[in-house]
Amino acid sequence: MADTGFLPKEKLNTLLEALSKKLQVFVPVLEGDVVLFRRFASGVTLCLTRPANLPPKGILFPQSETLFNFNFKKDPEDLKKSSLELKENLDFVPTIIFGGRPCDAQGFRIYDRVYLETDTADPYYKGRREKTTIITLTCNAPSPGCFCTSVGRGPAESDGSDLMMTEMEKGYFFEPMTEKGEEILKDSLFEDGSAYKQQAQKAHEKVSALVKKPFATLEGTPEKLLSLFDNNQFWEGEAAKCISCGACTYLCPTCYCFNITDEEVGNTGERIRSWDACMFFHFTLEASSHNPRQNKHQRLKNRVGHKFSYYPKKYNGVIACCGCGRCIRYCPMSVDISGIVAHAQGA
Amino acid sequence: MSYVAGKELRIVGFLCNWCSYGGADTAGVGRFKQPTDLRIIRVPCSGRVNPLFVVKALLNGADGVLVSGCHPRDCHYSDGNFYARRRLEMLKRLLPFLGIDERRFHYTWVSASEGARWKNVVTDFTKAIHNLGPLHHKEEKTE
Amino acid sequence: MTIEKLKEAARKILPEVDVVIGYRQGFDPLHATPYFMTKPEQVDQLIWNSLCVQNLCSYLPFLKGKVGVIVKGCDSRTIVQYMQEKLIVRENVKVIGVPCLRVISVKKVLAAINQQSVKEVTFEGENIVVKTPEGQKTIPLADVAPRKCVTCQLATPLQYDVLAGEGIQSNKPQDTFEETKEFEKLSLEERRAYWEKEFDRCIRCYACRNACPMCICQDKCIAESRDPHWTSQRANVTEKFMFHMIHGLHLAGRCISCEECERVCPMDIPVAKIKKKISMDLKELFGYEAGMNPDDTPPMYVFKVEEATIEEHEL
Amino acid sequence: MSSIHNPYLPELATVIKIIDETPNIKSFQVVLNDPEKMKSFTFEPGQVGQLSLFGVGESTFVINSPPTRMEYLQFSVMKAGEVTSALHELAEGDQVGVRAPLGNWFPYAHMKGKKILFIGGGIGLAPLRTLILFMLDNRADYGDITIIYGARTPNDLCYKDELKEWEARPDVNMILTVDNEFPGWVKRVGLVPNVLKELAPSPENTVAITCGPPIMIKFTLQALSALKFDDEQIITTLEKRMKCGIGICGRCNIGTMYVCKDGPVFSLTQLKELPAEL
Repeated sequence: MADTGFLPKEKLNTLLEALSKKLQVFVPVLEGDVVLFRRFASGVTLCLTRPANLPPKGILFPQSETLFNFNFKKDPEDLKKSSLELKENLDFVPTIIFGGRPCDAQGFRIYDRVYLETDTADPYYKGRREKTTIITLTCNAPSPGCFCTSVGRGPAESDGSDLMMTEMEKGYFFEPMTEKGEEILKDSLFEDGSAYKQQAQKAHEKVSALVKKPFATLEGTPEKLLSLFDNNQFWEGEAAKCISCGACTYLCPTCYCFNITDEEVGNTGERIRSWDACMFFHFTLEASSHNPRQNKHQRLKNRVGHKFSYYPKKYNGVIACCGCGRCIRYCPMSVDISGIVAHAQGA
Repeated sequence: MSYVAGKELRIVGFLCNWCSYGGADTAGVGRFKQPTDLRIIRVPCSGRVNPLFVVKALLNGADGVLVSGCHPRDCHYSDGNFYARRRLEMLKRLLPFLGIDERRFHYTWVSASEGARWKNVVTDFTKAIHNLGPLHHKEEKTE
Repeated sequence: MTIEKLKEAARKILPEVDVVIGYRQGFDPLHATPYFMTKPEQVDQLIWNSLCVQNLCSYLPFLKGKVGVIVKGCDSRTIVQYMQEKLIVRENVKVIGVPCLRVISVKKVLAAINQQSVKEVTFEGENIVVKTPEGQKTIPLADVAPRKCVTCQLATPLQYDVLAGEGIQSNKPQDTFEETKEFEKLSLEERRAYWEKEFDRCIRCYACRNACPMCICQDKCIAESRDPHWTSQRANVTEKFMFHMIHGLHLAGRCISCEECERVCPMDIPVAKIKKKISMDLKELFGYEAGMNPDDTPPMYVFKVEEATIEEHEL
Repeated sequence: MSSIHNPYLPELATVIKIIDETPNIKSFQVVLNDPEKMKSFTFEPGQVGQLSLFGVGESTFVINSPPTRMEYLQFSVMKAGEVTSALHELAEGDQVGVRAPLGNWFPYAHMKGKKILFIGGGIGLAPLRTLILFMLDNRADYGDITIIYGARTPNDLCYKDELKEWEARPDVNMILTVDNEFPGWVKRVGLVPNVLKELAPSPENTVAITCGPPIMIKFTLQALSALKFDDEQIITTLEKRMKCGIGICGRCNIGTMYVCKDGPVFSLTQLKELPAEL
């Protein structure tokens, strides 16, 4: 078995056709003016020229999913009595996420610590995660707003990817990171890639150097942010232009918060888990109408704090931001989280 | 069974308490033969009908929606139906823009004494909806 | 120069108000961002150019005290509508009007440069010149103007306390709702399919709602409420469709066509198209345009006993 | 059903008894439908559970019956929002779901041999009740037990029968108070923190455990500190909007701590280390 592989550009579609016969393959496609992940099928045109607007997180953590169905059954003997039945569905389909960026894959690593590496692992995420192979494409240019190298990552950072590909002039150089990745490389379509290894490495370094560096280091930042917790003036200033929508969180590859709600029609219904955002007023609103984060600056503070302070404090210094820049790029008001962190460092 | 041949369709009717609901009652008392596809929701006044009621019904399984209130100038609350008329007219124009046939939504005025008129409204609207057929809803998954 | 006049106006107003809202350079040269100035020295960073797209009035209902705000012609309809709905105390708002012939659509510029990162932006006459790692591109401003600028009639704001510059006349044709009428030529099935495809992308981030100057009850929105239970949290087209209907219909007669909803959509859903259609019908039926006159009553709040434009519908 | 443990899947349970505690608080005694699971169910005093009403949703409540009395699990519910209002409509025999136990518990092992001071307000007596009953069932392990409990009016006092029992016990010092004068009320009148100040219990070898409405907790903590209680001697339980109950969904955090999983029980020392976001 080869350590690395090479696939001529014209064979990419053949590979995806072959893979999609065995499992479901998600690829980035252009729709309207946005790139998002859709099921691969014949005739689908890939868009690999820029990172997707919407990261592939929804494939492992759907925007909404049924946790279980419930069913009240009337007792035919005594209609006043009913019994209740719950049904969960934990069968998941083997999946490939193809053509996400390294930052997208790292998003799942942020999830893993919370959803898997705990005594109460999330069976839905776990089920999908285990059956999913992630093939990422390294970046060949930074996108507006991205800053991955400042959060300890990079345009070719392999953490989270099973197989990583780098665009070369005539094809793609593939490097496996895990057994799942090696499995894919076994396909006879792949040529030996060893000749391209150095070239790919050089390309990675070149792009790395181009990525914006809003701050030099994050050492001490988690503590610094905590020390600013009560500084309302700072946070009100940073949040003044924020409109408290959920664009930043829903486009974020690392944001993993959710809501649980019940829906019922007649005697049946389901418990649904859906994306939720700490930027929304109702997120922490209690039944008593008390809200610990009733102002938008408190909510923005939580978002920044979670990524750059609470999570790293809990998980060995790992920053819960992959630097993909989507929250900056697509923010209606151009709120810049990297700028906020930089301001906090200097405050 | 529907009065109109074929499978019964789902039609929702929002009827004002003072006129149209009475009109439907009069039609019933008069033993007029009427199709049974209509499910009536009694509202205090046609002015109570939020256009979103109609949208919600059409998006969630209704094949047609009928709103009926007191004739203009006859509103129990003097002007509820005047407001309704403006709102519902706006809605009637918006629906086809979204790809929903405007004939699936009808608003009209029926007084409490107009049992025969009510019968005609229901019959004609039901026929119209049957001509259009069911408003197809694709099976949707949450994922 | 308009910018010097704006700075002068901001400096002059600052002592009378708690904050002046303007624009400054955003995270890259293509993005301007709202700028909340409380100190005179901050005024130096104020900018004014075609990148200043956001409707800054949207912040006003949520701010206490006295506020100064920089307002373009299109945005000034927001002020009018707020006055009409008593959502602001006009005396507490110092409106710095700025004459404007056109802004740009950042999305359109990005599409024109293949979504590359931007190194530098300059304006040369009626063109925007964008420098990217791949080179330089000169794009006529008219090609990347948002929809609202194409038929803009408000080069000078309707409301202002200070005008930064001379009042100017619009040089654009009247809006004849061409796009709306064109869309209505499609078959019902095509229209339905169009919206289902567009709404399918919706991630329910509510950016459209929160950026909307008229969506003032966004924290209590029925799109998220359980009681009343208008929508579920299911991420299917029906629910998304419903949300956009809620947004559209709640704005009938109130939408001032700033098109912020569409500008901010991270999924590029043409949500303003629905509002545009409603605006067209309001104009046809009631001869009404929202946000033009503070003393108007929105057409949904009034009626005529005999409606000349509404005919009885026959079955 | 799959073999993977699904922490989101509630155990089905039946409401066997409903007690009207106050005009807006009801207690629900619940048993798991699976007798084996009920038999093997264990928890620690202070742990919480998610009570499900299918079709409406879930809400978090402390299991306020003690682990020493396992005939049923009791939850007390104040009518406030969607789920609690629907729970109030339940009848005996109705089906609910239970996800429990969740969260941490009172560090009772460290309280052995000490004097215990309970300070509760309104529905805030619920989490204290678990520990009170647990301690009374292991009475010899603890020193003097003092309970200061208050509510707005006498009608708003929870667990009225038990309050009488505790008042009658020689080994419990029970102080009841209501906020304002009330016809027929002959006991103390005054806000809980003020009563606490008047009584001025000694901090010596004592642990104070408090729960109640946020404003009461705030002033009680101040009063205890003024009485020279160390932060380590003060324990409280917190409440937040919760969904998952297992530290994932992200809404109940105070800084790094998730109230559902790392809490709800915190010492004042721990609380002071957290950002002030209550």
